[in-house]
Amino acid sequence: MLQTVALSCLRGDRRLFSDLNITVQPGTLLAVVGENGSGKTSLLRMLTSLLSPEEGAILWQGQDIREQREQYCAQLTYIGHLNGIKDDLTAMENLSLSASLVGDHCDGPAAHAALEAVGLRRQAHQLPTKVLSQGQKRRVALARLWLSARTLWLLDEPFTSLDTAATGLVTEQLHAHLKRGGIAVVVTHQEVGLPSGLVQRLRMNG
Amino acid sequence: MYWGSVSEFLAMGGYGLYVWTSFIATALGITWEVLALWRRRAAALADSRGIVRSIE
Amino acid sequence: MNWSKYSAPLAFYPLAGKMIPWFSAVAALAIAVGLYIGLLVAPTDFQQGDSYRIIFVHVPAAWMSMFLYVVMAIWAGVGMGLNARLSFMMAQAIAPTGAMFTFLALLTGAMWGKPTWGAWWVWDARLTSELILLFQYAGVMLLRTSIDDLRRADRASGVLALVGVVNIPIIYFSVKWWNTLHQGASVSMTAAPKMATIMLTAMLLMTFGFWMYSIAVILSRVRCVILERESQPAWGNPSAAPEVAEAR
Amino acid sequence: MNRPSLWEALRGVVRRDLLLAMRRRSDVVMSVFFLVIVASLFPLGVGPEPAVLRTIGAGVLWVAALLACLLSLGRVFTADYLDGVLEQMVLIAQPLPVLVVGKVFAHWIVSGLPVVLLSPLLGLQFGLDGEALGVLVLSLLLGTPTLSMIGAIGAALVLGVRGSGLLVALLVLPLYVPVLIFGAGAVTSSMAGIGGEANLSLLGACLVLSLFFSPWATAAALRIALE
Repeated sequence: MLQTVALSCLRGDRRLFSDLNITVQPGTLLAVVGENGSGKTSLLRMLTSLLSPEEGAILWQGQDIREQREQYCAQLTYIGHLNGIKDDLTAMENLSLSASLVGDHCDGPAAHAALEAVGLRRQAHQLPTKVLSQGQKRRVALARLWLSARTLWLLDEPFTSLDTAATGLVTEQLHAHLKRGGIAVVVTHQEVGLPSGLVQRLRMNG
Repeated sequence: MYWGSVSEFLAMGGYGLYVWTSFIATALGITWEVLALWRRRAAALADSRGIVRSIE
Repeated sequence: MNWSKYSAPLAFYPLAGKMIPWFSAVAALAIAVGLYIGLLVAPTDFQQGDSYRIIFVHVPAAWMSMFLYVVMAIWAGVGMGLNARLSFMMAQAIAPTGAMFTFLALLTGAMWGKPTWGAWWVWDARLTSELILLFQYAGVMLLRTSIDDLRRADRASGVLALVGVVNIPIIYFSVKWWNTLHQGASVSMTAAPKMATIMLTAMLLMTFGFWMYSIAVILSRVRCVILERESQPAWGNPSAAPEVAEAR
Repeated sequence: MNRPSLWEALRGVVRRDLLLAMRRRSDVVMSVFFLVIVASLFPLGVGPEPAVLRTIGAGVLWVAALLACLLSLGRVFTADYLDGVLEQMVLIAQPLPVLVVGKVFAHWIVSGLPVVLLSPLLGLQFGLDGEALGVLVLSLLLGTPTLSMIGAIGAALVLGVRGSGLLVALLVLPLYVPVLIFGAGAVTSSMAGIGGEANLSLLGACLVLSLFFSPWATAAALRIALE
């Protein structure tokens, strides 16, 4: 269970939000929507522990995440609006390196399977990612979701530059994650195509 | 009083140039800092939109 | 640790305002008496002649420059430990005064060195570490001004200040070692081994005066910093809390 | 729990950076080339007298190594910061200072080690003889990792800051002074017949000190930069 308690956020001298209380239960997804600059990404970065809250706290299983940073990090997969992939490495290298760095199990066949699951054909696997299109790079980043057995997924605009087919694939993977009892927080400006019972919406006002 | 005359005092036993440069430089540094702070304060007050009245 | 975050700077502002005149008055008095004793009463040093009188500004400036750097680093460390904004503001306010004293110490050091050693500059351990100290002050201030986000600027320059505190003694001892190795002019700034009481009195008075002056100036600057920061637009008007719509 | 062992994470960090360096070999070649050019310019400026060159040789090579290290500092974190790899690294469930050591080690392999390997050749240009050459190599071997460790603090502090290339030089050069003094001092004292051991052991002490402190400072600076 992921909770925020009286959370507030200050960027520069601008107060983005204050007194935010949300609870995300296992098996549900929190969709954070709102206009640009309303603090969606800041909230997500706070949930990753990258950004420390000005006031309030974030609780994971009832305990402040600042007191259990490493255990908490071991249970989350974060995909930011930056892809976190290296242009000079191939899709395969990127995926297997980033997965093994965080400790996800990843051998060659598993990496191939993940890339194919996200809709990247075999020919693209051994190409340096700098020759791939924006949408393909996004797919390489999102392929980590197929290797991640972690409880908490934090995704910042996962559907950006994805086509309809890939959006569908990622949504299905999210659905499977929730059915396993996982938790997801997704910052997005479009609807998440999941059954409404699984989705909780948080609208941020600028 | 140690010195016999003003000119003796200013000459500093032949080291007047070094001694007075040091003391005057220090005085200038302090004066400059105080003046700069004065102006910074004036500028900050002008921009503060009355916040001072509310806290003082 | 919420106690000091919003209230402290604004509560400190009037308090600082009340303290400034007192510290200024004490500073003026101590410096005036120190100058009187140092320039008019104290006798000529039989070894160095009257050039020794430079130490009445040089030594206090050098002491203040090092002392202020350590104090700045402590404030920055406290700021990072307690997440206290006022601490960072103090660190920010100390840097320019410290840098000025460092510069004065170097300048007066050169003025003292020319008649004493016959050279404006020697690679003495104290002078060299003082020069590096000036660079470090410059680095801390430059880093602060190059970062737009205030919170990040505070913390980044704080880390640099703390790293610098470790560096200065290492530099001092390394240059000292280096000098003995080269067997060059074994020079020391405290050439007078047994300083007459009257000279010592003048020097301590000047140091005390500089110290009080620093406090007055730093308090005054921290007031400016508080004003500049607190009067930023959109400060203190939080937008409405986000609405939560359950299971739409 | 999905948690890499510390060793795995450390090895992964080093492996990725070395792999990237292999893909972009021109970067490595450039900083080595820079070192050679700077070292070769000095005799042209000072004059060819062997006695003069021998006395300034150690200092010049050390300053050149320091500048080469400084030039390569931008590569430690900047690219990772821009493409989001850095924030993923910070979120690895292992202590960040240890991962920082991995990054710095990879940086040293790519930018420091070539300097160490090349230094005897450059030393010959300055007329350094057998024992002095050995001390030069040894001093660089002990000193360049320290330069990388200290430089990483500066590189992390200026991430995403405008004019960061010049700023990092201003921040880091004052911190390099002791290493420069001991490094060049080791060579000159061995040439003077005093033996370079004292300076070398001080260099070693600097290395140990920087290994202890700099990863913490760098990790703190990285977290600050990513906020």
